[in-house]
Amino acid sequence: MINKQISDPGEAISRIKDGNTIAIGGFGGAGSPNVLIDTLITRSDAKNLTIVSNNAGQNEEGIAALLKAGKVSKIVCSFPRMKNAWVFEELYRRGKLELELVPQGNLAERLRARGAGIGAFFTPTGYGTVLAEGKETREIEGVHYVLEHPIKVDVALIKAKAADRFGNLTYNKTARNFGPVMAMAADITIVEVSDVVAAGELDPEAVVTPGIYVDHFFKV
Amino acid sequence: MINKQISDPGEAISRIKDGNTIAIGGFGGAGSPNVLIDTLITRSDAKNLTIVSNNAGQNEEGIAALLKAGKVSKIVCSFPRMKNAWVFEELYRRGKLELELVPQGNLAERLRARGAGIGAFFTPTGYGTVLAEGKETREIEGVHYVLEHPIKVDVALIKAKAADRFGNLTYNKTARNFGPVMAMAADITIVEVSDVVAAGELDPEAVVTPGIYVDHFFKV
Amino acid sequence: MNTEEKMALAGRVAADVPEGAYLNLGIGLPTLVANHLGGEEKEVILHTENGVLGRWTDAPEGEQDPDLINAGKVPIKLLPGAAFFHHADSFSMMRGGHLDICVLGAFQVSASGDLANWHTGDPQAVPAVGGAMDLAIGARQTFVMMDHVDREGNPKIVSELTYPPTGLGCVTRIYTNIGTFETSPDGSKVKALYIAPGLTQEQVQRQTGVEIDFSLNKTHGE
Amino acid sequence: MNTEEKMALAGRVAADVPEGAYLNLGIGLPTLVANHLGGEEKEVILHTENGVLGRWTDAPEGEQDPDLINAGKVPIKLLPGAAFFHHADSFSMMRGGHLDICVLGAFQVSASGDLANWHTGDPQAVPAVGGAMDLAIGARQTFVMMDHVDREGNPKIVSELTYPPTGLGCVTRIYTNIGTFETSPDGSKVKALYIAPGLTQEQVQRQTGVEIDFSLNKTHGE
Repeated sequence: MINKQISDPGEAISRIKDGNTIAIGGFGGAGSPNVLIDTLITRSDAKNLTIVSNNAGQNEEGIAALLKAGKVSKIVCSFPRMKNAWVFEELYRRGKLELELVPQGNLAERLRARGAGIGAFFTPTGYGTVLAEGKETREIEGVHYVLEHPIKVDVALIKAKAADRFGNLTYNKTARNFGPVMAMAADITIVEVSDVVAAGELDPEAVVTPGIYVDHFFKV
Repeated sequence: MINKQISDPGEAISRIKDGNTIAIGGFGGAGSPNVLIDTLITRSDAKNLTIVSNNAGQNEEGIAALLKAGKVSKIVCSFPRMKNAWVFEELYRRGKLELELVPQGNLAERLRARGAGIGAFFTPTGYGTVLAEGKETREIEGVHYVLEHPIKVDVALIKAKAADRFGNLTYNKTARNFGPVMAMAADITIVEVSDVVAAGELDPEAVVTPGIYVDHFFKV
Repeated sequence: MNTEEKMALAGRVAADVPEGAYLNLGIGLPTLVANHLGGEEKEVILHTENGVLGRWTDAPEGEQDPDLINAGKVPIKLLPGAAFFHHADSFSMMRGGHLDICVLGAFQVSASGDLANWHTGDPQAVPAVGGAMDLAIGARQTFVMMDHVDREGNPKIVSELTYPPTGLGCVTRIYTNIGTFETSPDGSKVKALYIAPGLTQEQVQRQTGVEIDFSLNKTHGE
Repeated sequence: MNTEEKMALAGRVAADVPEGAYLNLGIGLPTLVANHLGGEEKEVILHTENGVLGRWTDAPEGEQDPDLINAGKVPIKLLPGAAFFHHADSFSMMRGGHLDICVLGAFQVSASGDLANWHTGDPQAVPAVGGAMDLAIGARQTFVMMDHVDREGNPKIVSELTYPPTGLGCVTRIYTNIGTFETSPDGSKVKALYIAPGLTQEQVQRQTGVEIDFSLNKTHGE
């Protein structure tokens, strides 16, 4: 019988290796998988990680704590500058953390492209800006586009509302944000959920992430 | 007050002009907007249409009836050859109907690209086949891709299950198929629905097509 | 601008948003526009890039849910008829040209509609772009709301940006504390649609980095 | 193949599908594999390109819903735990390499895994491709199920396709009425994994258009 539920996130987190790229869900605090991040900090020896996320954490919580733990060498991010993002700011200013700044829509679309098997795509976002410097451009029917490539993700850490044993997921309101595209993009997707329900309790019309994109989930 | 419900589809259908590209939902019979197709046949003078759809109709129903009515000069389609698709077959063999055959996934992705503002994308599907002849190709990280472009759609005709006055839609099972991407791709989207519900009755978590993609709907 | 001026500015923008419009309000000044939308009389649908389309207000104390926020991370309370979606779907709405209007703040706007609003160019600054570049080029119309001049009194409507651009040729209309202006594709000038009462054309021109065409202005002197 | 041979072939394919696999069964012969999957003992998740992931059976008379069909347009009945999605999402699953296995019929397969299954090349034929090209290149493994030879007795495992290709280098394994074979990236040969009882290597080789490496075959002569 298929059952993707795990009781201990530590074992799943141990699949993260040195140099891996880890996508971490969340927009601000909404959808941030804080238990998974804490497990990565306390129970993994993996170093030299690349993090893909919309923000870079605040205070010393979530991604900020992960940065502070010294496990991260690069962050691919749209909005690292937030109130109380001092951990990021200090590492960045000291040159201890590489930043690849990506417009938010390109970040989402590059993750989706990875999950959808698209080799590259022409996007209008960022054309003519420093964030497109050095990138291939093309004019198509009078519009200027930049060629963007998928983001290869080894492991996604995301937060959802409910899961059944097949790993089908629903989310809670705006905590959905990057979860579905990160689950698509990753080779291994680990999910923290609030509720575990029996097979059939999730309406097939309302499943947001089908279980094919989920490897392990656990109840927090 | 916003209310996208119309009582008579004829007026909405009259927005279709000569030479327009019309995307028509459905996979086989599931999701086929038969009332809208019939309205197009009986109440529109538009000619020289290009139809975008997965199939080309069977017997003399749906798209087959539209083809028979002589309004269509081209069809962009993945699977026109079906049981009792004689209307299509005869027009095609007589050279009266141009066919652009598109792999089903490229058809869906090209519609999505149009809706999502993507200028073009590299897909592995079709590489090395006659359906990619003359198209730009590129090898990216060891995989061969074909460059595919969006399909510009003037009007989408689709079928959904329920709508609220803002045009938020849910679908019924596999009748969902191409509806959401056609709604995204079209300048004008017209929907036939089984149920009209009050604002707030559709769970915001389970809306599949947000109203921004819908112009007019009516209850059949 | 003082609070009263900001509210007047937000009211002018809101008055130009038609019923049924799909509208994204950027963080900062543009969020004030929400207070001036028509409610039941003139329904407008809001979009926020973190995945909601619908109508909402700020969530009152006691009804705040950390999982229900807008792009400025402010808790909101939905009115009936909303929809949630993920980030790729949300930005498809923008980039695909489905939003009627987005309203953004700006450091500078050029007469041809180039926008600078994400980075001052200061190499010491910690950069952050968010959804600004997607919004700028995505909506059918991009409105800018800003002070007419910067803190040093320099014009913010310019012939060429000196700050790094967010998007090129994307701004259609500029709302400032002293007027409303349309950009022009050729970048030769901006067209005044409204001038604040009590100001002369010369006073407005002096604070503006490009030539102003006043021929469309129906408000001044009426 | 007669019905019994078809069922035996479907059973051999099904036996090679592990528990938990995500599986797409093409129309025609491959649909028979569904009857041989393990049920509760060995759960396998089916995918159909028209937007369902889950477990199902053909819908019994009286429980058929025209809005709930598989890619072959056959009404199905779902078991608990399914999900619906639209066509772009469905083909993302394929093209993105998320399906473990797809099983397709074929006119021809080359030793390097090139597949021909959508068009005979007859200029009079009405063409139709459906999802074949997406499936062929999308799944992690593409299995082919077919007669070992065509109606005229010509080999269908060939060194070079003579029919128009569906996809290049995509087939990993070929199941025929007389054996199971692995393709090789360099296209020099196929490797036999199974030979039907009672057949000699020479008999199998004679019906095959490329050299067969029998060194992996554990079944013949046991």
